[in-house]
Amino acid sequence: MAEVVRREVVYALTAIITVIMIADFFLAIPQVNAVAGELRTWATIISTMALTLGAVNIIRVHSRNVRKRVPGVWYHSAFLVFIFALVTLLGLTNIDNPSANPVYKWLFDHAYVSLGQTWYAITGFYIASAAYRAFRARNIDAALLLIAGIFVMLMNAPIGEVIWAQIPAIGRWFNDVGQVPAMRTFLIVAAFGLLAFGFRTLLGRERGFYGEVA
Amino acid sequence: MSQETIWDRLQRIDRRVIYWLLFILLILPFLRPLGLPISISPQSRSLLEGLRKLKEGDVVVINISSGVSAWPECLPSLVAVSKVLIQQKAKIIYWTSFVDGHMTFEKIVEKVPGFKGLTYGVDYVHLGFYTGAEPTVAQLATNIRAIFTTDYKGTPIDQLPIMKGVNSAKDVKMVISSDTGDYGDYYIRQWRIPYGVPFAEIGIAMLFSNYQPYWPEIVFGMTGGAKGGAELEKLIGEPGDATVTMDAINTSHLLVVVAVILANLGYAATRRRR
Amino acid sequence: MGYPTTIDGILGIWTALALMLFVYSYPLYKENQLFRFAEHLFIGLSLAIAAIIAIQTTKRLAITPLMEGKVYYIVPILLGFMMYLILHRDYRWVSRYPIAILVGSSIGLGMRGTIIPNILSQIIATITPPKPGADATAWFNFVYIGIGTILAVMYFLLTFEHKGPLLYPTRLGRWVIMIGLGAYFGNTVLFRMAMLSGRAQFLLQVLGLVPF
Amino acid sequence: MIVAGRQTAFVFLIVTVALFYIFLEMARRGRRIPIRTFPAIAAIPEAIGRCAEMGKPLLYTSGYAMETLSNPDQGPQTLASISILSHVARLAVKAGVKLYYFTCIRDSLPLVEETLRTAYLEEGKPEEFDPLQINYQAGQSPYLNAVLGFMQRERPAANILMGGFYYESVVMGEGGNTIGAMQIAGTANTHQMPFLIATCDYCLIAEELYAASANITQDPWVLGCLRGEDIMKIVILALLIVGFVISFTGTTFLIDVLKR
Repeated sequence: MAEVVRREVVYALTAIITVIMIADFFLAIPQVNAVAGELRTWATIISTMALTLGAVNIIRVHSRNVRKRVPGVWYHSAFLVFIFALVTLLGLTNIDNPSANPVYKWLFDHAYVSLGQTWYAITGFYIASAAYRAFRARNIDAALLLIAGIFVMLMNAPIGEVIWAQIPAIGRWFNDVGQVPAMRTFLIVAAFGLLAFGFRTLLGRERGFYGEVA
Repeated sequence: MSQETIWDRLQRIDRRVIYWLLFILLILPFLRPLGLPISISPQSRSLLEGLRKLKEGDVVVINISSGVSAWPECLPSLVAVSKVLIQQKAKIIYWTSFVDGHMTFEKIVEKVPGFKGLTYGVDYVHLGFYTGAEPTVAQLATNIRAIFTTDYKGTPIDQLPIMKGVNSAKDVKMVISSDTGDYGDYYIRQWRIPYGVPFAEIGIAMLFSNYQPYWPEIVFGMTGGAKGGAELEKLIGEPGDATVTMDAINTSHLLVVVAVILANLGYAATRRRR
Repeated sequence: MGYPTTIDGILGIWTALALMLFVYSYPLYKENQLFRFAEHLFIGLSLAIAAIIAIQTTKRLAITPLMEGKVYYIVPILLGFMMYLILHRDYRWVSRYPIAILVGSSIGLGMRGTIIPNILSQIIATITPPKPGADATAWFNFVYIGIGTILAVMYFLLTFEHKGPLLYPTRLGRWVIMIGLGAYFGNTVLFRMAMLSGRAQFLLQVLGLVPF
Repeated sequence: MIVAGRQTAFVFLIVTVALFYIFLEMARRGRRIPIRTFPAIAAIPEAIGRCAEMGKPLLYTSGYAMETLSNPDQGPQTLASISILSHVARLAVKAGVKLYYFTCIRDSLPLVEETLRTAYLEEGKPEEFDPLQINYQAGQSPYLNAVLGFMQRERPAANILMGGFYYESVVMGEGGNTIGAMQIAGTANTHQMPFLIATCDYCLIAEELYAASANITQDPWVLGCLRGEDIMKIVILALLIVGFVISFTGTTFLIDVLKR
């Protein structure tokens, strides 16, 4: 019995909710629309409450580093847990408007914004060095990719027009027309991938979500 | 050791040399701007035309699904679009799926002088944060009050005049989304298609390719990152941050293009020798 | 927003600059303790803002309505807490119920939503000819996109061997896909370099060489 | 009955799901569903041969993939990568090549260890499996550093980068290039495909990753769906070709049906 409750009932519940959502779209039945709407609100509540699940997991990993005094790592982890606790407490002083707290606001206006933008841009370095040391036209595929890429890059940079007057027109062709067949095909293929994945989930075959692997 | 050509030596330049070269090349244009003209793409032009069709009192939703970390790419488009919407006297509802979205909203209000003559809660409002991916976006289309019971400061939603009579996609004239990820797809699948709400994408440049197949039938207008922002700034005649960024793009792009060409000439030379 | 005048403002931008240099000390020099410090500070701050906003939103989204009469909201709230049992090996199965609601609604909305915009509309857009009186380039582009899409979709036939009649069309199809990925690559470089330009500008702004 | 403007979509959904079910049943009853050969998979023996010849290890990694199996877009890519890992591991053990697996996805570790242990068992060398061949690092940066460090120290002759990659693909692709390794990649993340194609010798793109993995696992569910998807792609090809040809005559009959 326990096994059924733990597996089969869950897959049945997933399938029923999936069918309700599909019926809500194709059939104009008010009761179905109401149930689907309520389920979507519940999904939002569950997702919102689960937001700190990631935080709990990461804090657990770093707390273990501190407990075990993992060399070279534990003091960074201790600092992370300390910052998390301090800033969360600062925010809780005024939950409706946390940035009313000057220290909280200062930390986010300066440390968080700078670190976020710095981190997000770090790939620019890697692209520049990879462009020089790794992007090779080793076959026709890579050659076509690099040629189209260079024209789009020179179209995006205002200096492209200075190098050769035709560059913006060619670069724009790649952007407006050249890439459409490929991107359109990726949309179609991804759509079928999603339908297949949904079909297998409907019949309880895709179990990656539930933490147990097929 | 076979006779080492110039190409082989060039191949072994240390990575850090390229990183330093890039960072220096990024700094120079800010000190001595080139001021080269920016070409306008048809996608940005169609976005502006769509915005100009809005009439006074039309309710427009701006979805902020890009973080503080993407400001150099996404903030200029958000600022330019907000300026045009204020000129059209539209009512603007901001909401965000990023935990730091309120900082983006406050930055937009700071950078758009037009907000000074308007009243928060009557002409524009920020309803705050939501999460939950496609189910939440779909529920917003049918019942906004199920997801937002207050604005981002905690004021109950029914005390906001702008929200009177506005509770679903049927009451919204247009959705404009600034994305770094998938939320634009959710608005296309749950707002644009079922309810026909005009949709525009003003996210990072990378997403320009993802949404190009939808243009113009499903996505009426698009801007691609900082370049799109600079185009909008030029179209509305108010140069801003993106215009400065685009001026600095030249040197970094030249470095990448020259690097690829140089490396491949070397590769072709060594391959012919082998 | 000009150059800050208050103490905390000046201290703020110099802290921001220091943290930026700590992070870029990794690619520009090598991995070091300052880089690790900045990395852990950023993770700590990110988790804190997520926790604060999560608590704030849960209060507004579920707790307040519950207090004001929506008693049945106790069910989704309980389901929300059940999610945390995924951390406990013995009670992990309990978290499958709230996950079922998330997965069921996401899959259902995805399956129903993807067909029109990602399949039907793409077909319609590909077979809609240019308006009468359109110039030659419009027709050339229409033919390129039409034939290109047909070849690229052919390339993604996965249970048919790409030989015989399929050999050349699928090879052309892969080339068409490579052109598309090339444009994608070009736009990605613009995205990353614009971000990095923003950082270079910030360095100059803090040093006072460029206005804020 | 069906809401206007969504009727053709409804027919599409029903036909697609029906095809999935038909081919699933056929696959379950043992009917073989062939998957086309992919140059990237066909090159794996060559890559392993190169490792054996040069006496160097093989590096296999499945990307950042949001550090969890439960992500609906990245989880399936990691699982597909691990299926391909079982094929690669078996060939590696047979050729006496040492395979090192790098990951930052904690909840995939049990499956990875089980996959490698089975591969060694089936090749009759269970004692050769060493759990240290699996290198787990929490976080994207530590994971990336571990892979780059391994590349510099051990200089593997071949790298296999299959799975849900994010920006680390550029750095790993470049790292592999500079040590002259043969590289085979595969991902369904569109944003990383250009970088893997430009830096690696072979690359599986989009659905090919799932098809290659299904060909190895012979999972009837995935094979059935792939066949159903292909039939629908043929239907779409027919619609595209017919629609394209009649578009020159100006009739919009097909467009109107698709819009119904």
